[in-house]
Amino acid sequence: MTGALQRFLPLIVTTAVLVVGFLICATQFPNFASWRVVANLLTDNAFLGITAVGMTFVILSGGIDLSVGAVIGFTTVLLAVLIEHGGWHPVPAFAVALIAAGGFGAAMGGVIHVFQMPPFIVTLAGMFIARGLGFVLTTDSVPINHPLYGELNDMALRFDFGLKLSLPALLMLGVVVAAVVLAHWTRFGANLYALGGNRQSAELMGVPVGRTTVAVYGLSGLLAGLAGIVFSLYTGAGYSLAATGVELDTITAVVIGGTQLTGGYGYVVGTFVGVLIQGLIQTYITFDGTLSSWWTKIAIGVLLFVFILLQKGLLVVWAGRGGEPAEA
Amino acid sequence: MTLSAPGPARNLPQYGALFAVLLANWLLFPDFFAIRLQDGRLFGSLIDVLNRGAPVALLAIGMTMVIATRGVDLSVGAVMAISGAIAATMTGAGWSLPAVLAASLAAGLLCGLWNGLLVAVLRIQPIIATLILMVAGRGIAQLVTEGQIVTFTSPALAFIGSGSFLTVPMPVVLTIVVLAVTALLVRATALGLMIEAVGINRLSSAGAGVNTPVVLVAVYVWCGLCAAVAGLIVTADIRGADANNAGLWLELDAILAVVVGGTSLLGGRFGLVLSVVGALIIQSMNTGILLSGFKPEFNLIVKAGVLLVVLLLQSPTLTLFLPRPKGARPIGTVKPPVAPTSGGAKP
Amino acid sequence: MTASTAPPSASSSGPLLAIRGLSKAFLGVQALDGVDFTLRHGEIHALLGENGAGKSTLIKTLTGVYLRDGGTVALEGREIAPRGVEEAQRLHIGTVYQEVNLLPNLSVAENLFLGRQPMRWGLVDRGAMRRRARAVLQPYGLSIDVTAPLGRFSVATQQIVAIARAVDMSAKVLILDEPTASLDAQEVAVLFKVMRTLRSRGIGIVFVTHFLDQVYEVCDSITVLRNGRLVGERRTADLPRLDLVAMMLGRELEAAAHRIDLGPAEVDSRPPLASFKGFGKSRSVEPFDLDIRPGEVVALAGLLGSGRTETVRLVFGMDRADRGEATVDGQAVRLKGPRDAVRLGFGFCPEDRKKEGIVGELSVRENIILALQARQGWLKPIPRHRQEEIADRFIRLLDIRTPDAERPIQLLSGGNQQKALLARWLATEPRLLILDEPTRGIDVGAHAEIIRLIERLCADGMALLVVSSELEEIVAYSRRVVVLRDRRHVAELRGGEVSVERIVAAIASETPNAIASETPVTAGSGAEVRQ
Amino acid sequence: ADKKLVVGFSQIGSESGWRAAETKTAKAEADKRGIDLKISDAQQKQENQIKAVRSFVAQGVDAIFIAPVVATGWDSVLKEAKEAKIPVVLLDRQIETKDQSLYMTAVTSDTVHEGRVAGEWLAKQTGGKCAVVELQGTVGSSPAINRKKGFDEIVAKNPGMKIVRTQSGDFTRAKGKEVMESFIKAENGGKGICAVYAHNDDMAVGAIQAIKEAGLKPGKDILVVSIDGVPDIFKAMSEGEANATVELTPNMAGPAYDALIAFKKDGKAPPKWIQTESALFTPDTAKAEYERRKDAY
Ligand SMILES: Nc1ncnc2c1ncn2[C@@H]1O[C@H](COP(=O)(O)OP(=O)(O)OP(=O)(O)O)[C@@H](O)[C@H]1O
Ligand SMILES: Nc1ncnc2c1ncn2[C@@H]1O[C@H](COP(=O)(O)OP(=O)(O)OP(=O)(O)O)[C@@H](O)[C@H]1O
Ligand SMILES: [Mg+2]
Ligand SMILES: [Mg+2]
Repeated sequence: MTGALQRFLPLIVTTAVLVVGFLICATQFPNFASWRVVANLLTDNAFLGITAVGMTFVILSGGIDLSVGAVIGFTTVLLAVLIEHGGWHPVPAFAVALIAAGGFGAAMGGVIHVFQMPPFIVTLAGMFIARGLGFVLTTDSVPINHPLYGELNDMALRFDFGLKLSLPALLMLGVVVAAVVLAHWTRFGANLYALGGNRQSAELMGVPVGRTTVAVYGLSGLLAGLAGIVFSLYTGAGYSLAATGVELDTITAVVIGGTQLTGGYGYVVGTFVGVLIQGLIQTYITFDGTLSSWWTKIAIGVLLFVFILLQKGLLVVWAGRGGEPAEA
Repeated sequence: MTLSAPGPARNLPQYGALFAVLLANWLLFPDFFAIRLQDGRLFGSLIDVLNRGAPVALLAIGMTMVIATRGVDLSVGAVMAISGAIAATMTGAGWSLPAVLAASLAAGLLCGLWNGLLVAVLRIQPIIATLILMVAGRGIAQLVTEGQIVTFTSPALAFIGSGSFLTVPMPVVLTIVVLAVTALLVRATALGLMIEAVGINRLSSAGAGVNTPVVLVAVYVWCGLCAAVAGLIVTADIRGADANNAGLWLELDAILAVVVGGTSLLGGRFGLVLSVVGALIIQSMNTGILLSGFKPEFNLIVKAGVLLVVLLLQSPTLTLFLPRPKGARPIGTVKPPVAPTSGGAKP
Repeated sequence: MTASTAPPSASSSGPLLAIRGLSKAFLGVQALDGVDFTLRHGEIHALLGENGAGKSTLIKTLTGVYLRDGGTVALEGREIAPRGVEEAQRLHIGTVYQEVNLLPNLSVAENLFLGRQPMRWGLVDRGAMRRRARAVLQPYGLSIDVTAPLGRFSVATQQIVAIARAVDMSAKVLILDEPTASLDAQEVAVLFKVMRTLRSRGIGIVFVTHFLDQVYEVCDSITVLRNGRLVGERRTADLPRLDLVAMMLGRELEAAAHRIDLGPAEVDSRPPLASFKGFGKSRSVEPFDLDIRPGEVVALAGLLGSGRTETVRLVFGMDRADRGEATVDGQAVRLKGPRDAVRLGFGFCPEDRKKEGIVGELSVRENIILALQARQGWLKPIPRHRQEEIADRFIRLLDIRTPDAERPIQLLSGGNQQKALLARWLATEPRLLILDEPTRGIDVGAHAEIIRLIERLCADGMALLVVSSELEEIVAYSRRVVVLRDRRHVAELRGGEVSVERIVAAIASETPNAIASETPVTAGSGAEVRQ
Repeated sequence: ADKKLVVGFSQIGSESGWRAAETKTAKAEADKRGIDLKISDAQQKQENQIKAVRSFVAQGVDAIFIAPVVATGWDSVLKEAKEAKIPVVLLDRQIETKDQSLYMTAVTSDTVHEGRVAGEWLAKQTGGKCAVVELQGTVGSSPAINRKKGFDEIVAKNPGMKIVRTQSGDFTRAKGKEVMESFIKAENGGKGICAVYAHNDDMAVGAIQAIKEAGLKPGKDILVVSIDGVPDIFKAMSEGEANATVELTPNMAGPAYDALIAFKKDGKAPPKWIQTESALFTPDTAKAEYERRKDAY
């Protein structure tokens, strides 16, 4: 086996799992194998994908960001309040939202670095704060009626063979591509992997630990802000309870995508595939349509387990070893 | 292997924070410390803090050891729901209390075993391994209750939630018992040492002959049991099993309690009593918010603010400013102070 | 291997680096106490001292890893106070810290160029990085797949990569903290060649080692520390070896390492304690036969990557053998993991003490009793006073330098950590003790003591299986040497045959330069990969 | 119709007994009418609901029912359904939209009105003089907002009525109990409280326990009024521990099916709003109501 195959094995396995899963669904349901379902997968999971890219960076650097769902919710509220109550044009509102979200993330990164506090806790507090700020702005769900929203929603890239990519889907694809470049062709990307590999060694090798930490949480916040914009486009509203629990969904996507929660190993593209796998699970359950609320939960859990097992199993079979590096 | 890590200075932030929060509650609400006897049971805000803090404290006890092995258990809330659902349903079906308790605890044990096996044998990362049960477990609980709040009338089971023993509310009594048993289990044996060793360096521990899989499975099983007890208390308290809401998001509170108690999420040294103190800090904060009459919109912000202050007090960087012998931070150490030596050296 | 920026002007007459009155205290330990140190242009300067003398602390304080409590540092006459490694690197000070401090998850090339990747159009030029990485490693005779993750390579290879990185970055000062600890003679020779080249270009080199031969081979001057204080600075030529040892230890070292009398030759006729037949693992070590008798020391010799570590890991069950069988006391046994081995009375000090040996935040006491406790099971805790007794006994026996037994082991100096690990296994009174590079980073005094200890234990019937890159050491205490090459046992020398020359001959008999072809086991062909 | 009608139902989740009953009734009513019901459970998340609706569109169902978790944010997905010519019916909650043609009809109660009914009852019962503590639903959820709004309207009309404390009990029993415990302590051992108004029955049941444990008599020392009409509150009322509840019927789907079938048969569009009754129940009928309901749940 060549080095390349070896290195990208987790990625290949994850993708194979997605394809197999899709094929299984397609044989089960008549309307499943359609461009519409594919386009839905991309559009419906766009905000999740964008957030998950940020989460991937954070996790690669050895951290975690539990605040993303709350930041999405806060962003939608901020946009709604600015546009509807404040009469702003959406474009400057977008800018303000991105700056606020990015700044919020960076601030958390700063606290994590300066006070040497565990990211889990700092971002958990960040989650409370972002949700709380959303509540303080308004607890109502506020519809956004600006005409630009309608126009943006109608924007789509149509292909002759029937695929229609909406703006959110395109944004997500763009973010994924940019993220791949950032991860593998910039010093920042290398520093991230270094930090996740071993913080202490990275420091001894001269990696600017503080700057990188602040930047990565800032980036995660920024992407959560972008996801918030996408979410507000997607729903045409701002709501302080929007996107609850998204942090766990994104973490799951990142991990399914083959990134190690301990940091240092993983790929952005894997996360993208992970998001699609999750979307696939949901689509499957909806197409099935017979599951009660509780069986839905059980099915999600079981499918998650099956996917993880499948991944581990394939890694063992193909690589002939226990899927190393196994978690620390 | 210490129950709480060495050095009195280390415990100061926790006890100090608890004291400060209680004091703030008292300032907001002068009757805070008033306690009277009501139907043979202590009654007062302070008792509420203990009583309402019991489930999180119980979760925190189990969670502490899981975290000490460098893991985390997100499924505790769901396990609470399962054990509660089983207890209420079986009681409703006329089973005797011992059978009900045995079945609920067995369910917790099984859940813990499942988590432990995923982590120790299949080597799935703890967050994800337990996330599976976090999602599916609540489904299982709802499956048991069929989505309804299953109520019961058995005074025997209700006693666990709202009865009292020597005027002390049962949840508090149970928490103390579980804490004592757990402390005995890890302190009177070498288990505590093994847990810490595995958490700090699993490879080294295995190399030294420590049975790492068994240690890992054991902590998850114990955590599952603690969650089952917490689930029983919550169910007994409201005389019904609310599978959808019982223990919802309590896993986060439990993790928070452990961290506020000073145990590092990176594994290693742990302090059981301090985790319980952490749970009490969180609960006094919640009770304080309820008593204060703040608008509920502000709950989260107030909570986050207080938490950040409490955690900052423990930050290795801030302890720099406390008068103490000159010390050095081992480079790159991100853990909260594990030993009084890690002072921090950088400006 | 070109220095990245202009070499220092040879004209400057003052010292390159002048450290005056440097102090650093940790809680309970005055690690440095007003130390002076002077490094001149084009000089290789040995920094010597016992374990825990403060060498590593001096280096870390100098490069800004630790904040100093007092003292000044001047580089070419200008005062400097780097606040971090990054800043030190910008001042053209390149450092190899004591433990290999690279990143196992990054590729070799990324490790070499982290923070200074070649750029093109604002992006990292991965192609150029790969090419330059190969060029940088070339002087060391290392032609490995630079795109493979570093963690796949042996500790020795990682060490060379760390050295190459530091050398490539240090236009003015190069600091090497025990770089040769796990290198064999051949790599050491290569390293010295590189160091001499740098010296000729006016670069100053600080070199920490416990191998006195190496000091006399390359160093121009010597500074000795003891207990955080400066003992003195001498020209190498003016300082006889015995005086140097006395300076380091503060006392005379009685009779240096001698040839141990391992008793009569009929050792061989005793029934083996442990015996391995056709033992091996696919893709790791070729099947081998090995008998170990009570009271004997079997050494494994070979170049790095020859499979010594992997052999002993199989014997201890750290890796599971997939072929062959093992018998202990004539009984077939299964080695499914270290626990089985520990139960059989085996002990194992691994090569990578940081990753697989110490449990960093636990105290020295807990680290020492860990294996004993694990063998007893968790239900039978060793009483606290027994633990303290055991710990204190070994702290004294092995002269572990620590303020007390309750100190977290990660705060000990490297050599003292190694001793504590040895203590962990000695406390279990093992029947077979496996040591992978046991004297790595241990000072001369302790070295002699450890060898004496080994001798005594063997006299009591303990068997030893040792991997060491120091052939003199092997020859000193072992009567049977198994030579490995390319993960295969190629020769076994016994009794009178054991000598440095014979070992070298056996190692070199076929492929003289084995490391040149070291490839990660699991990566197979070293194919070029784009990430 | 020869072919079975296929209806996709995007349900919020099963966060309460009432919600589970709604799902159960929807299934039962579908069976009665020979309709193939596909249910997608959104686990309380709007994004999941939107995904489900789009999935239903992709599947080509005959109609889509939505029990919207929030009022806003449905326009674009409903537009998609409209383009695919699939009629949409909203269940139990209204949405905010500019374009009323996006859905066929809404079968809901009026949650603001529910709050009003509860408030009016209390005002009448206490002669417009009462210190009320309020147990709110989940912060930001629309029933919580509306039930507060309706109640507040009545409070504003009665100068003698005052909300002395209000906190969120998250619609759950456990939180309802915890919050009530602290209210009692904060209001002088409960002596300062004349009534508790809970945004749902579950919280009221929790509050009743808290009142009892504080040595007071729920229903007498402190009046209990709440909304939903789940069996347990009728049981409490029959035991004299609760005073009033405003019913929210779990049978939302029944009328929706009927409207849909009528529409499919002869294209007759139903009215835009099919309002369900918000009837007030008091202890006198509690026992009978409990018996009638306990199987529907
Ligand atoms: N981060 C730290 N915190 C506390 N004490 C420390 C720390 N680092 C080193 N020490 C102590 O400082 C003293 C000097 O240690 P140092 O690592 O400099 O020794 P060394 O000369 O490099 O020894 P060796 O040859 O074993 O590597 C030792 O007593 C050690 O225990
Ligand atoms: N766990 C592992 N995973 C992958 N490759 C490994 C592992 N352990 C060792 N190797 C590789 O196996 C080869 C043999 O290494 P080994 O450590 O056994 O050699 P050695 O003779 O002990 O040399 P050294 O002096 O470098 O330790 C090396 O190329 C090393 O990179
Ligand atoms: Mg050192
Ligand atoms: Mg080796």
